[in-house]
Amino acid sequence: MRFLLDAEQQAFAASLDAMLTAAATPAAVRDWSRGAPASGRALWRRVAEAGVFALAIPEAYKGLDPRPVELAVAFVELGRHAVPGPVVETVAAAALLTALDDPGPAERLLPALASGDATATLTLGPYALDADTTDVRLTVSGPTAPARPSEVPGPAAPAPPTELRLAPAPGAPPRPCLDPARRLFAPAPGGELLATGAHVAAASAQALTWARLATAAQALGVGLALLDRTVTHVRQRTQFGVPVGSFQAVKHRLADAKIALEFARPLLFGAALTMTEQDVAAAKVTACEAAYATARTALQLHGAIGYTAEYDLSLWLTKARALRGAWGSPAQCRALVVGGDRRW
Amino acid sequence: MRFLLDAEQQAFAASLDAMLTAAATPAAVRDWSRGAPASGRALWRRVAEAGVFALAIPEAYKGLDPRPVELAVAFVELGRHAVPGPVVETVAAAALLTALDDPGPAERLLPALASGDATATLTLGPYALDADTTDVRLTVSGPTAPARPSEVPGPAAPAPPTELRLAPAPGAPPRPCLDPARRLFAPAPGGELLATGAHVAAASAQALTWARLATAAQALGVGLALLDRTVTHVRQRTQFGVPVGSFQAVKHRLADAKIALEFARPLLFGAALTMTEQDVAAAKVTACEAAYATARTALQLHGAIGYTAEYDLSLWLTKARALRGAWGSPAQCRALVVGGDRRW
Amino acid sequence: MDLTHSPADEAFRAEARAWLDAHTPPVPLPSLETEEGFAAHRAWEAELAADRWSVVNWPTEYGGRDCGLIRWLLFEEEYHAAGAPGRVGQNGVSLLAPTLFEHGTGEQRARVLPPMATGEVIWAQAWSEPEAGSDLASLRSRAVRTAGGWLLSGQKTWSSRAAFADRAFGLFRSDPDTPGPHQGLTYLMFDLRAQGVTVRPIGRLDGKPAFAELFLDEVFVPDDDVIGEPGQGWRVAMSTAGNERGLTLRSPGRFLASAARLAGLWQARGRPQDSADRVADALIGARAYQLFTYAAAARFLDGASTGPESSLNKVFWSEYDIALHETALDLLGADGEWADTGWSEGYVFALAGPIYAGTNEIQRDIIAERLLGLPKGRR
Amino acid sequence: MDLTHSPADEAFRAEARAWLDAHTPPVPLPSLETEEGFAAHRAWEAELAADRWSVVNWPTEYGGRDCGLIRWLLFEEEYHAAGAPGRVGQNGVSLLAPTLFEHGTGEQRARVLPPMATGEVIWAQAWSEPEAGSDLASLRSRAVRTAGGWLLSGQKTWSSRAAFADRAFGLFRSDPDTPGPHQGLTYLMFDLRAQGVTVRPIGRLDGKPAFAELFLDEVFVPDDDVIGEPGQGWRVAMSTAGNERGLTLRSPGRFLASAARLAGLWQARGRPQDSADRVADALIGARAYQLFTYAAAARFLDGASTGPESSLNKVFWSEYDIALHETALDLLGADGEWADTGWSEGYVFALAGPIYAGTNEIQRDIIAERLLGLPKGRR
Repeated sequence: MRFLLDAEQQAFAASLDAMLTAAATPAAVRDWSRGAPASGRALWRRVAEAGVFALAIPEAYKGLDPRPVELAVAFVELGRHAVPGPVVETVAAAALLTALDDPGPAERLLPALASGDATATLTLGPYALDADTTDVRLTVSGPTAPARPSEVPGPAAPAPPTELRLAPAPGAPPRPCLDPARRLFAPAPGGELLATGAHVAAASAQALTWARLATAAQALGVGLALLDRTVTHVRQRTQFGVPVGSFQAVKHRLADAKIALEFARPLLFGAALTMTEQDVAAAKVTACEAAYATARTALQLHGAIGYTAEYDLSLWLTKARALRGAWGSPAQCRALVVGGDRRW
Repeated sequence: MRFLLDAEQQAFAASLDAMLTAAATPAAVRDWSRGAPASGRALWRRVAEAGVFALAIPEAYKGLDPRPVELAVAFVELGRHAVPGPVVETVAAAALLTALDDPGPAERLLPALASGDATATLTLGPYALDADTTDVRLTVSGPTAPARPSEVPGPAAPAPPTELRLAPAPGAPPRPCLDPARRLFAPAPGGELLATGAHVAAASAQALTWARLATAAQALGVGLALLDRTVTHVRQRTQFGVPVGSFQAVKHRLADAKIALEFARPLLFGAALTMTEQDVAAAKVTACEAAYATARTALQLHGAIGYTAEYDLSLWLTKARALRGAWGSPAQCRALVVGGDRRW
Repeated sequence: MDLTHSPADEAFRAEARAWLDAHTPPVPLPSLETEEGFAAHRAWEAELAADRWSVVNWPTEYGGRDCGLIRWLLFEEEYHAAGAPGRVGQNGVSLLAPTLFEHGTGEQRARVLPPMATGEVIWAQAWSEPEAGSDLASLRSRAVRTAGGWLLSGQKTWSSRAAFADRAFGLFRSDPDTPGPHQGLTYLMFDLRAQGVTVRPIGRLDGKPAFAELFLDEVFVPDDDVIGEPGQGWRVAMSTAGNERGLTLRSPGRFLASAARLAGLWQARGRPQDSADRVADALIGARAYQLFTYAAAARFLDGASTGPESSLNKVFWSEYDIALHETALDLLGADGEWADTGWSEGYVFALAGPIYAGTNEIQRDIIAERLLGLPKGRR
Repeated sequence: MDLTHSPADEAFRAEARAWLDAHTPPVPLPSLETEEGFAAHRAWEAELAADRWSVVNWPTEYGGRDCGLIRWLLFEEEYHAAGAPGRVGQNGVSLLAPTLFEHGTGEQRARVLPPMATGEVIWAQAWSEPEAGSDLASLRSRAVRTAGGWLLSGQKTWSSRAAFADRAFGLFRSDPDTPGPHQGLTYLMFDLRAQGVTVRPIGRLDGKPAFAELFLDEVFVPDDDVIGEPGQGWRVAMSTAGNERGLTLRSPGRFLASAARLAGLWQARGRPQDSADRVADALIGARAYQLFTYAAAARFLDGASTGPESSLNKVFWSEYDIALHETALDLLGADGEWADTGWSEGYVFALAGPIYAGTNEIQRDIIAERLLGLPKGRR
């Protein structure tokens, strides 16, 4: 047992970090938010070329075979740089298509996701992220997880069959969100039927697990960026003649943020190694709570400047809040942990 | 509307405070804890002579008529000085006896409670406090609150009748408690039947409300004492060449304790004025949570000395924990607040 | 000690409720942090003022009802329970007006207050500067003596409402050679459309221009618009901090109404048990804040100044407000992401609470040092 | 990166589990903070030692199995999962022994370690003094040179286990004339039953004598019982703070077992929804601490020192432990009041966590200054 990233994984993180640092992601996020996706798509292609989406896709479909640890490494960097777009959704879509019994949809759609030629969104819940600018819009209707013995009620009505469709473009503009980079649409009904039946529900459960893992990693990256930026700020900003960062109350809030993030990190990589529903849920809730708590601290310690949309900190602040609820609320994730049979 | 204690009420608090300060209550608490109640009973008599228990008892039974605001004033002081014994239970017993349809038990028992000649304990739940040294041991069995429409199930079995008994002395010694001054006994079965029927359930609900009010007041007093003692300590104790109280982290923890206690206080007196189940539950949970949070802060800021039984701080620390659960857990009290129909 | 309102107070409350029932817009106005919403809220102020409901605690000669603190609290309870619009004139009414009542001249009051009461003139505050946030004493913007008045130059920031407001008030350094940083400051009012004023709106987290930067380049202000003595601005500004302003920055009515709405949302979402405790705490906190304020009002009416106790109040409501809105967003689930709901607008607004009007870190220092008597540290 | 244990490690784990299944007392021993319980726990140490399970990570020559850090972690997981007794020898094993391995002489190791491993000699620590709690550098107890050794005088306090232990170790000021407070200190071992030593047991919150005050009056200590060079005690004491001690103060196995028991209690109490989140957080926190420790162990095996990262660890486990036990007491309801249950004993023990081994305030200062690079303030 050696629970540490190896040199290759660390180098992968460093290369993504360097690439994204050079790419001026904040401008791309702002473009994306106002519906001008060109700069974001250019960034997307570079992320894809670095192999990020291929980490969720089997070699048979031009991927690098599913490698959750490396995917988590990559998504920490995507979060750290606030990369916009349906990054989690594309991974979730890939996981879903890979897990179907019928390889047809995967053969047709996955190579373009691996290469970055196409982006994807996936709707298991109430909305479709970035549906207008995305190439592949997948919608699952009906039960999205295989029934568990304990959940089967006695004489209940049979559930409708689970269907996977390639949805049409949305008919209405997105509704504004607290994180302006998240462009949420009501899912458009109908579209081509790609698959149906119990295997779609099972594949959706797989997709959910991958989505949560990627979200946890992204949230950890968001939290780390917020902490870094706040540490830099309080070292520079002076009040009452001294750096704000020399006040003990400031120090202790940042120390608490550091603790929360550093204990979320091993949960993330542990979950990437086991990929059990329970481990992933634990990582998701912990990373997201740590990121959100760090956002609250970052806002407070920046003061008014942090409260402005024009200051780049806002890109991470609003994302931290949104990721907390995306792909499973804290309460849902905690319920999976206490409800599970397995103990660590 | 004038939501402030008047001069007479303030003078009452000050006189109790002066009397209890002079009485060296910590020694009485320690005696009480080891089963030597003489000093505690002497203290009890002085508290009773000041009229404290008479504030829960009608004039017809030699009391001063029920005056919840003054009672709350008094119990803040009892908490501040960690007065031992079944103070809350005696009030609850008085409220119960007063509320029975049959005045017989009240006529028989209340005058001695008002004068301090007798102490009482009341068991509505799993234990009887101070049952060995107490003169009047009341035990209610069966449902302890009148059924509410929403709680009446369809075809359920009829509940057993509610019975009020004068219980015999306990047959076994008390089991040790985290707060050593709380001497808890398993209630002894049997004893003289004092009353039975629906009015006993209704009277028990009244008793519960009075018990919660008194506990809330006592907890507020405990919290105030903990804050005072901790402020004194951190002003005197030096580390790294300066008073511990000059560290910003220390200041902010104490500021938070002050805020919590000062916002619990108006809830207490508001509840004393309305005596609704919901207001009293809100005061109980808030005062107890504030006192317990203050205890945690007090312990941390005292350091190791605060962790010792021989240092008097421990008398309040352990009481803060015990009161939090006594006469209704935080979750039970909060459930009454959200479950109630009335909004403020 | 009692919580019973007099029949006259209850009659006042009933009158307010009836008026609000009849007049409150059935559909929420657009956000007051937009140009359209600002205009709509200004019109609402005029509607309030037409029936003397805009500044009920002011003297009648300036458009109020001289109703006293208790009735003001009752009015606020009714106002928020009715779901009536946010108050676009609040900066003027709660920050500038008390200063004018205490330090202004009769001429200033007669000139400034009536159009403030009607919403004809909306005021922005201009306290902060880029290098003076919590540390207000290090202000640098200057007021230089000129014939008949002063020339203001420098930069102000986080000026709330300034994107669309008419006039502003703030402190300026009129004497750079004084020994202490709190001396040599003058309290002035100025026109946001005057020559030399540039207003740059700043979007808050949701992009709405809730405040602005002000660039001032030799802006002329006549002597009539100095409040109090020149050079005494700090004292003038601080003297009203201990009055009822500490009570009236956030009225309990606002939180009582929000908590009741939260409980309604919780019911509507099927009373989820994992949120029950937080909803209970929101209900309890609103009640605690109401009763705390009643007690503070009683002390104030007895002649006590609020002083450092207002720091308890500030930390409480600002943290309470965030917790309440976080609970609401959690209850909303995926719908909590939308930016165009009352709950999300309230959430964004609440986030500013622990930062402005003296950060909560400063407030806790004040509580520790001035209420608990702990030694001043270097912080 | 992997979480798979080697077959050899799994075999070690299985051997430990089998031994523990066969030997763990079926009924909990009396509290080790009582005279009776202390003796019972000492006997348990002998039973462990008889099969070389008392100090598995020590070299075999001193009674260990030289098993390495990973197997030590596995042993701890099995140990706590089995519900085996608390470790009465922990002060010696985790604080003194690492110092002897790094700074002791061969003679000292051969003399001190084997009876430590068997529980024949139980060690107390003697760091704190009445005026030196968090501020250890202000120690005043003296070591004065005498023929063949030193005479110790002064007062130590919060000496855990000292009420019933045999020997103690600590720092003494051997040269009062040094310029800095960290200089002139000497690290010494002494006998708690030696002439001149008075032990006054101190009851912790539940009254049990978990520590003691030590009054030392010219207590003779031979030169053989100085660890490292005289005057270099601070360096000696600190040098082992960055070694695996930061990892081994609280093993993850302890919290994994406690969290599993808490989940069992929650189930037994009918899975109350209002506690579900806190139980989940206890389970998650134990897993996080386990994985954090695995990663730290891997870094340590790569040659990294733990250094200030151990402050993250300290704050985490100490706050975690309290939250876990508070949740348990809340689940127990009225039964949470009893002082004689494992949960309440664990609660009282946990309350000391944020205070001892460097208060959490100090740890947060270290995190901020040494891990985040914030400027040193006056605190």
